[in-house]
Amino acid sequence: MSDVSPTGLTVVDEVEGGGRTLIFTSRLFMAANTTLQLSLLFAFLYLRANNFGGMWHPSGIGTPPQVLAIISLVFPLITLVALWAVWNAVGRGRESNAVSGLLWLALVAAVLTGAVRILLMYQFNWELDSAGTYAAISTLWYAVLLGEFILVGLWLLSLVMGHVRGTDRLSASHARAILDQWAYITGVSIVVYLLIQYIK
Amino acid sequence: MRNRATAIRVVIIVWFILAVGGDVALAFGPIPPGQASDLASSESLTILLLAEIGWPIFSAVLAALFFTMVVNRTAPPTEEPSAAALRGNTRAQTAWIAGTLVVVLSLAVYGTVALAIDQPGAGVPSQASALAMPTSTSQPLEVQVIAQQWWFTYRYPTYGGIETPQLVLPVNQKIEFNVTSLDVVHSFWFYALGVKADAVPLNDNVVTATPTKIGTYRIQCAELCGLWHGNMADNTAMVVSPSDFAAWIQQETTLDAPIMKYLLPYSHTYEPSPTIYGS
Amino acid sequence: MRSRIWLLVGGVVVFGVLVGFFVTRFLNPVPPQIAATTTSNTLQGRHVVDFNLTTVAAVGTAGQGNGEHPNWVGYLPTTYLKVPAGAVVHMTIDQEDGQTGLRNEYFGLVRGTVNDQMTVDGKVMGALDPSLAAHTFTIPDLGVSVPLEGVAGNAPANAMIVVEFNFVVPDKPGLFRWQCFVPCAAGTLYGNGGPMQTLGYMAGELQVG
Amino acid sequence: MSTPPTLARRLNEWGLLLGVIGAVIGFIIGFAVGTHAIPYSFDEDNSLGSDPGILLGYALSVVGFLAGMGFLNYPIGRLLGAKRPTEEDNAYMHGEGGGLTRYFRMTTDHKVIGLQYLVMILAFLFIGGLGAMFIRTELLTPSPTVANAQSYLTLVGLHSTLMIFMASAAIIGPFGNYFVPIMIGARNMAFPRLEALTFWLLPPAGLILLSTVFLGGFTTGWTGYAPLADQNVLGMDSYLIAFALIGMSIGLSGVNMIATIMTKRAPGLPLSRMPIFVWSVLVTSFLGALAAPALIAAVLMEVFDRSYQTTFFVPAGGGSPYLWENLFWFFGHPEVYIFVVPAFGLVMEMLPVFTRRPLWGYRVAVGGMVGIGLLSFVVWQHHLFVSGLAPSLRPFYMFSTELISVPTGIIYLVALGTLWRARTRFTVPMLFIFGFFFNFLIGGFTGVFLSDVPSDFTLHASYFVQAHFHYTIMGGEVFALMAAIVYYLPKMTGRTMDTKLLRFQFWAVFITFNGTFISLISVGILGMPRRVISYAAYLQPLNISATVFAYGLGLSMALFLGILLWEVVIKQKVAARNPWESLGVEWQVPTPVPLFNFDQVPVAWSLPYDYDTGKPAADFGPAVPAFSGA
Repeated sequence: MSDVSPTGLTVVDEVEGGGRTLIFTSRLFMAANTTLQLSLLFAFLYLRANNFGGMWHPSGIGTPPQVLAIISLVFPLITLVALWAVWNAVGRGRESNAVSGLLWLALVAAVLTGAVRILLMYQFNWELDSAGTYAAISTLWYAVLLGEFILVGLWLLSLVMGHVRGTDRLSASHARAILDQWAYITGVSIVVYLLIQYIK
Repeated sequence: MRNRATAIRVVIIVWFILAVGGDVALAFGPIPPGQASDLASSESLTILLLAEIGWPIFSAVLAALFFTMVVNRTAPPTEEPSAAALRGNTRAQTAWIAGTLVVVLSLAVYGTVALAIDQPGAGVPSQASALAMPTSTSQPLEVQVIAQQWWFTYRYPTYGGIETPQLVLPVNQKIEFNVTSLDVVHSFWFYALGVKADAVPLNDNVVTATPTKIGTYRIQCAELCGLWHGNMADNTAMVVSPSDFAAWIQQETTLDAPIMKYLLPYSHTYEPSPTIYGS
Repeated sequence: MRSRIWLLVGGVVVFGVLVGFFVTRFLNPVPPQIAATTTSNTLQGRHVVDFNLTTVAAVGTAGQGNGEHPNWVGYLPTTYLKVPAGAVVHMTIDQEDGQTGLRNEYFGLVRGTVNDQMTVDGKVMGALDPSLAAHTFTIPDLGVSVPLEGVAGNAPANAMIVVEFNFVVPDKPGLFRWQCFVPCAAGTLYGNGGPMQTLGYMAGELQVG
Repeated sequence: MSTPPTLARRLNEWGLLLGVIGAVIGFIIGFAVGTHAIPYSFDEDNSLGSDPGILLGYALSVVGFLAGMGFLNYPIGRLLGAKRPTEEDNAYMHGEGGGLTRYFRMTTDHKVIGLQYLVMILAFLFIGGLGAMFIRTELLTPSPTVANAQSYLTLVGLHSTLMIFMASAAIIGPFGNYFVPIMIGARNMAFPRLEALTFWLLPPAGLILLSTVFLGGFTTGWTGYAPLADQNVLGMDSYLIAFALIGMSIGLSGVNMIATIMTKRAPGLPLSRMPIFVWSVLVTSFLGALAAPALIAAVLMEVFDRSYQTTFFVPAGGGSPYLWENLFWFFGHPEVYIFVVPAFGLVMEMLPVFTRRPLWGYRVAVGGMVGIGLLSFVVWQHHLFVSGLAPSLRPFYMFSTELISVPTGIIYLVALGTLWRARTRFTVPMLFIFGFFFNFLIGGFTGVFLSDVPSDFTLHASYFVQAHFHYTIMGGEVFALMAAIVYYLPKMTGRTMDTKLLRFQFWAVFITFNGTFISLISVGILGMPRRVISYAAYLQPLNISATVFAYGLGLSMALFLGILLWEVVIKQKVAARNPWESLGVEWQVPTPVPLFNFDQVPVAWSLPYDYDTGKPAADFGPAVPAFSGA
C-alpha cells in the first residue's frame, strides 16, 4: 500500500526484506564462519610448524580412518546435489512431488552425514592427552564441522517438515540460502579432509 | 563572538606558548627509562622524540577543541542555523589526511630505523657458542634469565653455567639476556636498563643492552603469571664494576658448588619433564 | 511518589546486599595465623623462635588436609606464619610426602639459612638431589630456600623425614610471601595448578614483627 | 505456534522464572554428565567438581535458561512443521499491552531489548566499578591489605572481564538496538528472536563470570593467557564459558545488525544518506561478526585443553602460548574498536544537533570509520611486541598501528569542522561530548608511544597501558554513553534528566577521571607493571593520588546513577517529544515509540543534518511539524 502525502512525497507501509534478507544473512554467517575456519587453519599450520618436542605427530599416531572419512564426504555431496535440484525446481516455480522427494533425499543424506561423522570421531582411536597436537586439532576441527553439519541439518529438517506438512511451502530464497550454507560446509569439510590426510 | 579574529589570535598564541613551553620542559625533564644503559638511552630518546612531536599536535587539537567549543559558545536562538552550513571542504580534508599520513609515515620510518639499530628483542641469539668468554666489552656476555612461578633465576653460561637468584652485571659490558620460562608466560622487566622481554616456555627471547651506570635496580615480572605475579620482583639487581663482578662470580661459584653436579647442562630452553601433568 | 521512593530504596538495598555478599568474597579472609613459639635459646646473638610444620600429601585421605580442598597437598597446620622481627627462626618440618622432583634443579641448593645448611634426619646437608625433593620452603624476598627431601616410594607408611634449619628474619616488620618450588600439585598442568595456585596450601605469608 | 496461544503466552510471562529453573536443571544434568561420562579428567579436586563437569554444567544451564525463557519454542515449532506465528502472536511477542512486565520476559521488540540492555549494562558497570574501587583501595599501600594475592587477581580479572563484556555492548546494545531500526525506517530488526537471544545471552554470561569466586577465582586477567589458564583452578571455566557466550552475542548481534541495515532500509534511503550512527553500528557489526569467531575458536581450544588434556597451548605437549596470544588478539584488537566506533558514531550524531548545522565531512567521516574497521584487523601483533614472536614482522605492525591514527584523526577533523564557527548549545550531552573528545585525545596521544616498538619496550604491560585504554574506553566510550543516556532518555523513557546537578556531576566525573588516570599514566612511566598487588615503595604517593581521585570518580558515577534513577523512577517529569530539536527521524516518531515504530514508512529520506533548511530526515506528511519541542 502506498500513499501520496500532501507534500508530494510517497510513503510506504513496511519494508519487507524477506528472501533477500535470508540469502544475505546466510552469506554473512558464512563470512563469520570463515574466521572460525581460518582460526582453526592457523592453529593447524602453526602447531605443525612449531612441532615442539616432536609432539605434532608422535609415533604411532595414524590419520583418521580413510574409508569412513571419504564416506562422510559423499553423503553431504548427495545432500548438496539434492538441494541444488530442489532450488532449481522451486526457483522455476515447479511445485511437484519431486520437490518433496528431493527434500527427503537431502534430509536422509544429511542425517547419514551426521551419523557417519559421529562414527568417524569414535574411530580416531586417539587418546587426546597423549596423541599430540595433530590429533588434537584434527579432533577439534572435526567436532566443529560436525556441529555445523548438525545445525544446518536441523534447519533442513525444519524446512522439510514445514514443506511436507504444508504449513510453510519452501521458497526459492529459502532453498538458495540453505544450499549456500550446505555447499560452504561441504567445501570446508573436503578441504579439511585433504589437509588432515595429506599435511601430517 | 564579535572579535573572532582576536580570539583566534589569542588561541594560536596560547597554543604556541603551550607547545613550545611543553617541548622545552620535556627536553629538560627526566625521560623514562633513564640513561642506565644504551638501550634505555635509546628508548628515552624515542620517547622524548615522540613526545616532542606529539605534544604540539596534541595541544593544537586541544586548543582547537577549546576554541570551537568553549570560546565560541553562545546561548542559541531556536530554529536558526548557528552558522553558514558547511558540509565539508575537500582541501581541508585532503590537507588533514595528508598531514597525519606524513606524521605517521615519518614516525613509522623512525621507529623502524630505531628498531633496526637497537634490535631490542631480536629473538635470535647472536653468539654461536654461549660459553665463550667475550673478548671485548662490545661482544655480548650471555646471561640467561629463567622465569618460573614465581622467581627469576639467572644462569651465567660463560662462568661454568652457575645459577643464581640475584642478577649482577658488569658495567659497560654488552649483555645478551636470553629469556626463557619453565612454566607459563612471564615477562622479564629490568626497567632501568630498558629491557623487557616475555619469558615463554621453550622459547629463547633475546635482548641485548649495555649497562652504563653502577647501581642497584629493580626487576619485576610484567606479564600476569599467577598467584604471586605481583611479588615476582627483586630490588637487588646490581650493575657493578668488572672487578666486583669477578669477585661476585667467585663467591657464587663457591656457593653453587654443592648443586653444580645436579644442574642441567646449559641450553637456550629447558624442556620440562615429559609428563606435563603432575604425577 | 512515596511508594516509588520506597520501591527504589528497596531495590537499591536488595541489589546492595547481593553485591555486598559478593564483595565479601574478595576481602582478605583473616587467615588462621600461627605464631612462632618462643624459646630461651639464642643464635648469633639473636633470639631463637620455633616453628613446626608438617607437609601432607592428602590425596585420597580426605580430612587430613585443610581448607576448602581437603584433598590437596599442603603445609599443616597453616601457611600463615608470624614471627617477631629480628629473630632467628628455627624451623622443623615433618616431611611426609613422596618424591616429586624439582622443575628447576637449582632449588636443590640450600640458600639463605644460617651457614647455608639444613639438617635432614640429623644429617647436615648443603644441597639435595633435585629428583628427591618433595617440596621446598622458599622465601624469595629473604633469599631463603630449603629443599625438602621426599619419602622414598618404597618406604613404609607413615614414614617421615624431619628437616630442620635456621634463618634470620629482618629487623624491620614486613609481610613476606613464601612458597614451594616443586611442582607438586598432582594432576594439574606441570604440577603447578591447584594447591600451588591457591593460598594456604603450597603458598603462604610470613608476617614479621 | 503449535501450543494454544494462551498457554504459550502464560509460559512466556513466567519465562524468567522458568529460565532460572531450566538453568538449575541444566546445570545439574550437565554437571553429572560431565563429571561421570567424560573420562579424561585428571583434576583431582573432586571436592568442587571436575573441569568437564563445570564446563558442561554451565553450558547446559545456559541452554536450560534459554529454553525456559522460551527461545526454543519457535525452533521446535519449525522442526515439527508447525504453522508460522500469526500477526497476533507477533504483536504479543513484541510486548503489546505488556506494560512493565514485558521488560522481564523474552520479547522481540527492539525497543524493549534496547532498554533491557541499558539497565543490565548499568547494573554490571556498577558492579565492575565497585571492583575498581576495591582494586584502588588495595593499591593504597605497597603490600596487601584488604585483599590477598589470590583474591586481588580474581578481582582484577572480574573487573576487567566484566567491563570488557559491558563495554562491547554498552552503546551498540541499548542505542544500536533501540534506534538503528527507527533511523533506517524499519519496523523491526531482520531477526527479532536472534536479537532477543543476543541480549539474553549476556545476563547468564555475567552471572557465570561472577560465579567464579565460588570456584576459586581465576588469576589470568581478562586476556586469559595460556598456559596459565590451563593451570588455573575451576574458576577459569567460568571465564571461558562466559567469554564464549559474549563472543556469540557479539557475533550474532553483528550479523543481525548488518542484515537489518543492509536489507531493511526504507526505500529512498541509500547507504549514502544513512545517519552516521548507523554507519558506525554497521562498521562495528562487521568487526563483531568477523572477529568474534576467532575468540570462539580460541576458547574451544582452551576448553579442550582443560577438559580433555589436549596441549594446544602447552609447549611441552607440542602446543604454543603464542597460538592463544595470536587468536586472542586477533579478536581482541577489533574488540577495542567495537567499543569505540559506536561512540564515534554517537558523538557525531549528536554534534550537529547541538551546533545547529550539518555534519561537516559526512563522507570522510564514514571513510574514517570504515578505515578504522579495516585496519583493526591487521594490527593485533602490537600487543606482542615484547613477546619474542616474529620480530621481523614488528615494523609492519608498528606501521599499521600508527596508520590507524589517520582514520581516527579524521573523526577529530569532522568534529572540528562541525564545530567550526558554530554557536554551540552547551547542554549536558554536549559537555560529555567535550569530555569524550578531550579524554580520547589523551588516549590517542598515549597510544602513539605504545605503537612504537622502542618506546613500547619501556611502557608495555605497565600502568601506562592501563591508563591508555581507560582513557579510550572509559574516557571515550563511557563518556559517550553518558552523553547518549542524557540525550536519548526522553525518547526511550519519556522522562528527562537535564538538570543542573548533572552539570556538576559532569565536572566531578571529568576532573576525578583525569586525576585518576593521569596519576596512573605517571606510575606507569615510572615503572609499575599492571595487575600487581605489591609495588615499589617510591610509587606510593602517586598511587594514593590515583586512589583518592578514583573514590571521587566512583562517587560521581554513583551520582549519575542516582540522578538517573531519581529522574526516571521517582520524579518522572514528562519529556517533550523532541527536546533537543533534532532533525533525526528517531525524534520525529511519537513518544513512546509505537509498537512497530511507523504506521507508514516515509520514502523520501535525507541526511538528518540539514539545520540550515530545518528539513527533517524523513517526511512523515503534514501531521508532524519539524520542531515541536518543549
